[in-house]
Amino acid sequence: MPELTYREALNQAIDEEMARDDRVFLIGEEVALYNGAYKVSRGLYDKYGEKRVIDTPITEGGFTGIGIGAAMAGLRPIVEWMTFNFSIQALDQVINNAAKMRYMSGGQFKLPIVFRGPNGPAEYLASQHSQALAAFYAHTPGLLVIAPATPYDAKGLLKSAIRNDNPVIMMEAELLYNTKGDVPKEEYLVPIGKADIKRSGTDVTLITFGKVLHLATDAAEQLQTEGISAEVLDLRSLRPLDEEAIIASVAKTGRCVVIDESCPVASVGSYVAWLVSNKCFDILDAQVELVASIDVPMPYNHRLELAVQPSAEKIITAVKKVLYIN
Amino acid sequence: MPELTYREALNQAIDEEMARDDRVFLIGEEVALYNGAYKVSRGLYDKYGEKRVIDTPITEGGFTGIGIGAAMAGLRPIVEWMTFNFSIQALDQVINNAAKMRYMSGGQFKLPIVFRGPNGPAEYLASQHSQALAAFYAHTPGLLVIAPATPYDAKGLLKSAIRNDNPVIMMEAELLYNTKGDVPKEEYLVPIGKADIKRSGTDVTLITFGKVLHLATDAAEQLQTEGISAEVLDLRSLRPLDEEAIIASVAKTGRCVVIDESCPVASVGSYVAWLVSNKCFDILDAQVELVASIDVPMPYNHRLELAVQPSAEKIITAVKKVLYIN
Amino acid sequence: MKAETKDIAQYDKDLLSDLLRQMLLIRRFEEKTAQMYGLRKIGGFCHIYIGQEAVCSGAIATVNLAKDYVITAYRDHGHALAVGMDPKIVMAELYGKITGCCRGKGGSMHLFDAAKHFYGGHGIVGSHIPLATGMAVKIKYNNEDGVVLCFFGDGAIHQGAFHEALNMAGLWKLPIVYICENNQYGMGTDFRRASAVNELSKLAASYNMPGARVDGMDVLAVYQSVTDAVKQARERSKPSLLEIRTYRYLGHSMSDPAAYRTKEEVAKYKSQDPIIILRDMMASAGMFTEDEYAVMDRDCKSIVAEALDFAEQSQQPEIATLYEDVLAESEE
Amino acid sequence: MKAETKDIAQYDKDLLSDLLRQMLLIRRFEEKTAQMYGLRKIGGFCHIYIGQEAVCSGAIATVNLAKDYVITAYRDHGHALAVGMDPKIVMAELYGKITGCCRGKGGSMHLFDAAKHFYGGHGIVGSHIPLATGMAVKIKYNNEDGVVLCFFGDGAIHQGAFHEALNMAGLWKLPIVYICENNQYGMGTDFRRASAVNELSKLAASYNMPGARVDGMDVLAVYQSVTDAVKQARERSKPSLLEIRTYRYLGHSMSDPAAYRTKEEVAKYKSQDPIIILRDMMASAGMFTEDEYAVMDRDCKSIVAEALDFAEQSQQPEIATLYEDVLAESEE
Ligand SMILES: Cc1ncc(C[n+]2csc(CCOP(=O)(O)OP(=O)(O)O)c2C)c(N)n1
Ligand SMILES: Cc1ncc(C[n+]2csc(CCOP(=O)(O)OP(=O)(O)O)c2C)c(N)n1
Ligand SMILES: [Mg+2]
Ligand SMILES: [Mg+2]
Repeated sequence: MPELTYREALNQAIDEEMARDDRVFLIGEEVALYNGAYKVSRGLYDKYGEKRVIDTPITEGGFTGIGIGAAMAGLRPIVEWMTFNFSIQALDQVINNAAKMRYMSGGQFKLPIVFRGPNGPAEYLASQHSQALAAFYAHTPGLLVIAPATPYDAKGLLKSAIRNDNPVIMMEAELLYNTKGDVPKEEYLVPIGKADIKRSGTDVTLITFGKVLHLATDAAEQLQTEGISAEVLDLRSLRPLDEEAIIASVAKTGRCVVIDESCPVASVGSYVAWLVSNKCFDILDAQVELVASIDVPMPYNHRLELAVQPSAEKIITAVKKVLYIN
Repeated sequence: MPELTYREALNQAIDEEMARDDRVFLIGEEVALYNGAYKVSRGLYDKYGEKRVIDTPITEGGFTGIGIGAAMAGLRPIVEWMTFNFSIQALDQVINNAAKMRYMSGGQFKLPIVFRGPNGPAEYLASQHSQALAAFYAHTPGLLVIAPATPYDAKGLLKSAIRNDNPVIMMEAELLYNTKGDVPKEEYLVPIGKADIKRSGTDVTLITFGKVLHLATDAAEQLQTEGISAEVLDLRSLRPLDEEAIIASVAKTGRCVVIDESCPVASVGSYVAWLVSNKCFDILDAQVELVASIDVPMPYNHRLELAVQPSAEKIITAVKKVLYIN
Repeated sequence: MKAETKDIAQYDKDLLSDLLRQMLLIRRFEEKTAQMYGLRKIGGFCHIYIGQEAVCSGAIATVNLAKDYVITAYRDHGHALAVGMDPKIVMAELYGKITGCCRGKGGSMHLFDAAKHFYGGHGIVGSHIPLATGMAVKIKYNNEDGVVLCFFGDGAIHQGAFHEALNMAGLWKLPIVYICENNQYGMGTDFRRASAVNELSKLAASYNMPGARVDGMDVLAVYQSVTDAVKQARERSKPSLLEIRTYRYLGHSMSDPAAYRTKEEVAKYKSQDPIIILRDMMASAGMFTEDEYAVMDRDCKSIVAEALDFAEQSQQPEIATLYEDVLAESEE
Repeated sequence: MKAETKDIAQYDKDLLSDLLRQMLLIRRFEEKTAQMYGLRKIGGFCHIYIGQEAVCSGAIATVNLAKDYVITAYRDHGHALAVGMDPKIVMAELYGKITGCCRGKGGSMHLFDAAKHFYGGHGIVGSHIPLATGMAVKIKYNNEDGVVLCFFGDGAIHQGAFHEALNMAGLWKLPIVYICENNQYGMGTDFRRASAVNELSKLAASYNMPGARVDGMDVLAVYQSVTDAVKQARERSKPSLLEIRTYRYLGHSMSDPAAYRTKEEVAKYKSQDPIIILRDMMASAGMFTEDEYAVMDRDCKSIVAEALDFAEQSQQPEIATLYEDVLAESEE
């Protein structure tokens, strides 16, 4: 199987789906001539031209709404947000229009649209540019929300998202774009709504999604050397959540740590932690722990920003806590 | 003690604080000449004039940002959002500017500003006008978030909010404005960050905030007739949360139901439910239940919209579940 | 500029009758809606269109909804009728019944008819303007012959969403007509107290598109100016902005007594009533008799009565329907 | 319009020297910043101001920061120096050190000096424009004599936030000068590809305020036009919009090779370098010698070297500081 970067996997997904369906187009800031702020759309403007790869002014609310209107009328837009930090400006469009249109029209409209871009902290970017905003989207019915952590999942989920007839929010991560992984040559799809066991284990379940998955697998490797067998469950999809897979894993291990790089209050991580606490009450051997970012805006200084976020070390500490190891 | 409506209590709070401090002013749509879309500001324009009670164009992002800039420069604005549904348009201003300004400037600025208005569903308003958006604000460090359920708390908390040097989000409710309660003639403040036991009980703790508090107390009354003693804990403040009061109550009862009218995923209610599950793991006699709105956009039809939201009946069912009563 | 009696002869009599009938139907429908709201048959926010009938009637008569699109804000009953929706399913929606156009999920502010290219019915002021612009993108993307009519109020024109969308429409030369229904108040606020400029059509200049002000009490002036703008959009893919000055006779919504306006002001506009003006012009031109008007009015009233009957008789949605229409089944 | 040599005699020599020194200091500071970024001493997004020095230097020289306010976007190093911040604490902030103006919490995009009325340093395009407008509200509320200078890029001018804010500034007659630093690119996008109109100053007309285009490579033209606009704001509480045409010599941020521009274009602007132009004009007017320039340049370089030293020597913030500065203690 060829190794691709996460960035290349996304690029292939968009390219293949644009080739497959004329109604698919890409719109956002710098996606065309500049090949994308993070080069995800490299080569697509040359291949598909300005009709289907569209640079916009810096007006997130406006071009997001334009995408939604185009989707109502039958096109299949992929809206790129340069980062999710700027998507807050478009949140009214996503929540009040994309998420509610089908419902409030009594099922008259389909909204085949994907909103995507990097979410969460990168490095030295300070508070306005380091936000992990999964909670806002996962909170909102009418949306689908996905957060692939590997090139394989990125390609397969993005292709599913583009073919889906509903608004899909796809959260990538700047620090994932250069990571590599196997991606089959043959076409495949990863279904929305299915979690994936990225590492099997028996003593504790680590539930996570997106970039911090890799911290969880790191932590699991380290724990293995201490004889602790951690299962790593990658949610991949935050809305809908794969409750079955979550419960099945915790049923096996009896212990659970949830890792979410967002701030803790009213987060996806805390919801999942409650869900496990509730559904697995009778079988849990310990409280469910949540490893989140510390509840402060993100500082610029690198040591501080690392200290704010989840780390393998923090995950290991939480695992030991639920295993009652000193 | 005089009985006042929740609306009058808010009006008094604003009036008293405007009289006390010249820097306090009210800004928003229809707050002046029209006396407020829900008449909270009745009489204030006549009393304080157009300098201090300011009607704005319908531009939530713009006037919210103007409030924040004025607060940075030393005034103490009260920004009225006609409803929280429209606050999504101003979310970028609140999250990226109000919440982060002090932190990213290394503590150089104070942000003495209150954002307030009705949150949550009223009646027959359909999906765009019926949103309970506590989660977005409670998720964001740098803010304070309060949600008074009674006229007493409304007045006391709003006065505290206006005097606070940080951005405070205050969620009221259209269906609360006409409710009545005792409000002392003498000046008083209700501190931000303190929960309140609205009803003592021993068998189960009902934790809630805002409008649905009244459903919880109704449910508690009904449960009493069946010999079940429910304690009702009103959070009042969602950020910071009064963890101490939460834990103390559950320590007493050993059982907990959380009621939040928001959608369930990544909500304040689910966070509190996880918090209790985690902190009280050793003393809980049952899983923590969450009574939320059903995870769909809000329908217009009244029967349907009632069916979507929490009810005394749903709370009673949840209580019986955690008490293992059939 | 008011269309004079001498102009009226230029118009086809059927067109004139259709415009008159359209306005009258909306008037009678809205009168009944207001009455039923008073009887608590309808709840929530309910924004009555009486006084503004000439705007949606004159504008929508210029387009072909097989290929064109119409979208508006929450004051949408008139537009729903003008695109040809059955008054029955509109009234049933106001009643929240399962037979309503949105199965009781949308209500007064959210009327939709996808098949008739009526794309709402939107509650967040200004937010639907980018949507409309996206529909124009679709038309251009597919090399279609269509245009979009995007209606909004004087209150919406300062929203960032308006400006962001118009800049892209001007930049990309999209086939769309932006129609500001300036009824002179955004809720209780005189538009002059919300706008740095008094001529809202001036805002077009920032977006390299023509802007014009139109008398919205004169359905023929509306018809004419929208015809011209639609032609520009259809034939040359040129967007434009029309400020149509109009007036709502009632309060902002059913709960607003509209104390912020003088009796004289309301009376002044009622004296320019768009229905009476057209009727009288047609009568003076000998195109229409008192009797014909009486028949037309009786027809409209009976259509509304049937709509009401239908709404009354219809069923409430089953509780289980609340779980439906959240997501579409995807095909593959 | 370019200030001619004959004009220069009208200006005070000290003012001219100050402007020159200011621009030169920024140039040297930015050169060093870029170099340190290359050495990974500075990380993240770092937007260099080289080429645009005349804009912030000429504009900020017109105000009195005891009563006036300055606010800008993320390309803010020049403004920070121009308001008189110590280059040491600016460089220390870029290094993320505890001695930086924001204790290492803000970094390159978020420089602030509350005492000097420099209110940032903001990273969300367009979002600080309402904040600036709120500062003008405060000035008017308190009947103060101040004005606000609000800087932003050509990329920000289409944001809804800009339009919403300017409408209120025009409506309420606020003492503010909106300064669009049109360096002709928003990241990789030529402003003509993002704007329906090519003259951005035209947008002022929608908000009942004057708009003008200014040559931003000529510090005296900037100084003059901002002086006039500030006077309007201060004396008559009239807002205005200036589009100052300028150019950035480097890429958008340190990670952008700027392949979207031709060498010729860059060379053309470098040949109009604002520092060289002013220096040469002063020299031809006999106000300044080569030697004096050499001394000035040496001074600037040594100030920057000291700043660098200071930043290098300063401590990282303690981990515990991450919990600080989230909320203010309230007084009562
Ligand atoms: C973003 C937003 N802010 C506030 C409101 C509340 N609101 C509903 S209608 C209205 C007035 C709108 O006036 P205008 O655009 O002139 O339309 P008209 O009612 O006159 O038809 C307001 C403020 C809203 N629905 N959306
Ligand atoms: C709302 C928002 N969208 C996108 C970005 C990413 N971004 C940062 S700078 C920039 C270009 C801005 O150009 P301009 O306003 O001309 O300023 P300049 O960089 O030329 O000084 C973009 C798109 C952002 N910071 N904020
Ligand atoms: Mg209006
Ligand atoms: Mg620029």
